[in-house]
Amino acid sequence: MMNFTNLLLAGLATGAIYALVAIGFTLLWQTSQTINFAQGEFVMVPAFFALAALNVGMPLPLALLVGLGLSMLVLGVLFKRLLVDPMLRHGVLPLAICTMALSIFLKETVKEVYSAEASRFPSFLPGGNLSIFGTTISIQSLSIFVFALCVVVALQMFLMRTSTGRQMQATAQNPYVAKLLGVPVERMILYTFLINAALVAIASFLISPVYLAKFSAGETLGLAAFIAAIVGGFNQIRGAIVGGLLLGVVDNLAAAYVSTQYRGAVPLFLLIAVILFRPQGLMGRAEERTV
Amino acid sequence: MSRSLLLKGFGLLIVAGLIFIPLTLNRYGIYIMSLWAIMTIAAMGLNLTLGYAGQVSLAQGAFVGLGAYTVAIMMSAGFGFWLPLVLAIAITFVVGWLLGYPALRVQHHYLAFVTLAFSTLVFLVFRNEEWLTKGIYGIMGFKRPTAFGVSFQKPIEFYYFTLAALALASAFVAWLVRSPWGRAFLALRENPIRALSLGVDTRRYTLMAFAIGSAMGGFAGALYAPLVEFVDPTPFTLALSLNLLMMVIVGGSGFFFGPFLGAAIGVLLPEWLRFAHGWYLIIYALFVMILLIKTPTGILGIIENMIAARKTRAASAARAAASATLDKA
Amino acid sequence: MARTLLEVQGIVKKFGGITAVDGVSFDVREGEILGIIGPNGCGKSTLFNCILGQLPPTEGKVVLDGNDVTGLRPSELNRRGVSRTFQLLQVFPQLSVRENLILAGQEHKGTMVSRLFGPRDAGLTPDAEQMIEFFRLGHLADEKAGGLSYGQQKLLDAAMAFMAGPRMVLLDEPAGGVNLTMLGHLEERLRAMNTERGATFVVIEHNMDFVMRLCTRVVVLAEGKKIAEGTPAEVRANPQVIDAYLGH
Amino acid sequence: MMKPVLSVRDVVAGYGEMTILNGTTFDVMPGTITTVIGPNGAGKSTVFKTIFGMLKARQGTVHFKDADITNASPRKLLALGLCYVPQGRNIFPELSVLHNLELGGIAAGADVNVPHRVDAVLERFPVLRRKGQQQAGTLSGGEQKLLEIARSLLLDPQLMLIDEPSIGLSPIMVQEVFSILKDLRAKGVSILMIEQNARSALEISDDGLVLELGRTRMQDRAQILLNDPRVGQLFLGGVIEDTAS
Repeated sequence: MMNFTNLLLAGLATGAIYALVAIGFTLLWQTSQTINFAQGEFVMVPAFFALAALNVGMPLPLALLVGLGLSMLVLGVLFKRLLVDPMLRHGVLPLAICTMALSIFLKETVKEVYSAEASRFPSFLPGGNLSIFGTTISIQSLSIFVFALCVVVALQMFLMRTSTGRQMQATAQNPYVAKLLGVPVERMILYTFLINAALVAIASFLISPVYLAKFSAGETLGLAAFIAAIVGGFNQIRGAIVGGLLLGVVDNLAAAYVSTQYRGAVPLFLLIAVILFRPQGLMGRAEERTV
Repeated sequence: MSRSLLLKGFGLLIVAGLIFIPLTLNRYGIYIMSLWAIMTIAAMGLNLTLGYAGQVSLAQGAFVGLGAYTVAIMMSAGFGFWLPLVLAIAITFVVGWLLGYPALRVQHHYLAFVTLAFSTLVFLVFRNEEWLTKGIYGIMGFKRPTAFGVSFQKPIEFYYFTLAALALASAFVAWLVRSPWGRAFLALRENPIRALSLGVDTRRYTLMAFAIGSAMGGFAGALYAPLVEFVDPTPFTLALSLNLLMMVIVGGSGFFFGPFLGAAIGVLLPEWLRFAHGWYLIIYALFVMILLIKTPTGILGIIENMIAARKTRAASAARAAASATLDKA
Repeated sequence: MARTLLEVQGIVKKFGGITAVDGVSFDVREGEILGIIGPNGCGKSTLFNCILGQLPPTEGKVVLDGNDVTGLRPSELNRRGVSRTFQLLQVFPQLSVRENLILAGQEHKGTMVSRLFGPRDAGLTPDAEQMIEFFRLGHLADEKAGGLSYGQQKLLDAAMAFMAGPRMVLLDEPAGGVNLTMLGHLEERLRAMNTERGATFVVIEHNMDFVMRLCTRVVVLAEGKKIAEGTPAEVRANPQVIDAYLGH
Repeated sequence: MMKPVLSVRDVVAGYGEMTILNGTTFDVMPGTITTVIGPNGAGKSTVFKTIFGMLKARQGTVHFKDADITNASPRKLLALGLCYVPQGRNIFPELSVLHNLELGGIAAGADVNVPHRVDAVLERFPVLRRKGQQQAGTLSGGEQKLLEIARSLLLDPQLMLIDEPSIGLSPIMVQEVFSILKDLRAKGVSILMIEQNARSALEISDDGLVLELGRTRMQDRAQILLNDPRVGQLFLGGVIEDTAS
């Protein structure tokens, strides 16, 4: 039972990180039809920005801020300007392929420039264990979960409660009408790229202390983000949250109760089942059919 | 007239190059050329599914793996080469057919993700079903085939064998895309609703597009196993599927010669960049990105666009002239 | 009186809460040109889509030659001899005019396997040439359809619908966007199709002059319901019809 | 003679290779409802898109009051006092009714108190106030149209372009929409409307405009057009021969 509680908690912690990544993934899809195959690498890279800052002697909080800033510049602005903008009008597929090439580029660049070895990454959250009612609980898992949840809530608040947030939603839901109303659609799209970059940076700083920072760390994360986004419903932020948490829990439980060899298959079956039987996702609304 | 003659000459030159240049290469160079031929076959299959019939698949690498494992397992069991080859094609044909069913329900990115999941699942089976695949240790100890009394043991011999296979596969695809099926595939890609209204049974053609494309992947895999003489799961991760997709798009999806070019970029270019050591993949990825930004419809696509633009300009000039006379009348 | 070819019986189509087609019935008789007219958004195209299996009707039946064909897939219906064109142009721009026509006929020849191993043109080049000549597209036979003018593409679109020798053809706004010269040509060719080859048509059209000249009988829809049926002259004089067009 | 609030002169516009407007010219007088009628493909919606800067005018000019607004951005036009309610459903289904309304005030200058304006608009549309917190996607079709109209009023426009407001609405809702338009006119807002439902639209209009093949074929008092047999004929097909220049 104790084991189960911790498994669940660890699952929720990973799931919350998946959710962050998946939300970014959906945002990009909604506002600019970008299927970002490099999303996993986007999570891997910010940790190395921060490590580089640490290596020149900055304190951790500052290094994390630098990492965040660099991510928003490189994975946000530059990604949009250099890759997405020129490719967008040519359809979804060439852009998707381009992000695949980008994922190779990021992975190999980190490997060559930094190291092929896994690096330890300091956590900015408390660690250790806590004993409540005779159950030992991992504080690390708990704090990751809570922190990630706070980020998600803050994002939701931003999107729902601020005028800019609502303009972004309007842009995602109907860019044509948004433009008619005078919403600066282009700037809103840039904001979504910045938010995505911030989300992956936060995810990076949360997950790297657990699994170490390594050039290849993005491979599984990217896949997890796709699956979370699709399982939850490709067009919905809420869906990405539910999908991420569900996937994290399923993933962790599968690791414990399914043979280790096939634990990776469980999320894939989940994905296939959802696509075939509920393609709009668990939280999604069916798209109206037009002929 | 002279232009088609020029094209023929150019084609002959390339074929001659493919035949004679490897004679000057070392063992590794010949291996790379053989790999190119094999990857071209696999990419041609994907080009059929994606480029001609418009069905996105991220699973072509898995079919190459299925083909390779079928041949490796059976050859290790002493079955020679030909029966395993036929079986590899048959198995990938059937599995490809089955993978086509999701395409009847979902399209575009959803279909991409289903095939992506399938690809990863197949990889897990390769890695985990040790009783059959020997898991991460891989299968070895099978020999390159002998055909018609000729042995294909030496690298250069096996290269010619793969080249012949490529010629066969090319002839098959050329014939197929010019057949009524090719027309139906194109109709399926361009406008499935209109195709249906013209009596095209889009379901069957979708399934066939997957089955045939996958079988070509299986064929490529069946050649890959004896080329490397060792089969383990590592080459058949999702990365291979993505690479094959990249080859098709970069070369020019829906163009007959697209896969040849795409595979040349995907297989040969990284090798030429070996001098850059660890940086070669970085340069390669950059190259692909820049290429796609410059030519989003692939290399052959851009050539066709140039020709089409010239024609449009001519047509528009003609129309302007015609409308001027209309106004006078 | 001519035999009834197609019976449309009480078709209803609802989208969510909206009833797009509300119990429409009519017959199509062999050899006639039936026009379907009505103001924008009156459900004409939805009705077509229901008849042709593109959309499942909520209620009602479609009977072809005495057989219930409601909800058959469009490809199956097409192979039983019901052909159509769409409101928006639907030719295959990358194929040549001839190839478009061959495509339109090939699925009616033999089986899938026999087509694969048969001749590349499925033996349809003579038919295609004949159709090209009939629609006077001769000089364009080898041009890519995408390079044709809009009116020429409309002609090709119509020619494709006739390629397989259908028993009846449903034309959805054949005249839409076609200039007057080309329109006269199209009308004349369609009429010839009808008189020379006995083809049966159903035509949805906004251009009322075109309908009135071409059609032998007209069905008028408004707000998803049939409000009138008769000869063009009868319909034209019907105050309800004039009212429907100008609103109330 | 009063000066027109909107004047469109010789506008040529289209999509890609296709030219839809071939020199469209007309005026809208202040404080009137002007209805644009014409057969399918006449270019009615295209005119609106071109006026509102969603489509580039290749030639010609558009003036609003004294300003040249040819190819101005929607943001600028909104600030000047123009608004546009396009055809179909144009709300943001996942946002609440109130938030949808607020988005109508995006182009507002610093001097406009948006919450105050929202309140004022809600005063006119009690239905929307009642359902303010609901997701806009849950409203009925008619309520969604009302929401769109309400949203377009947020910046106190002087000229409203409204495209086919009656499409897909029940007759009673159409009456309601039309009475809102009449009400707006009484408050001095000029309205330029496209309507298939030509008779009812002309009945509430001051002026009418007949477009055909991207050109203005007739422009006259609505009453005159209503009684003109050629208008009836136009809707039953064909070209108006005697007005063709």
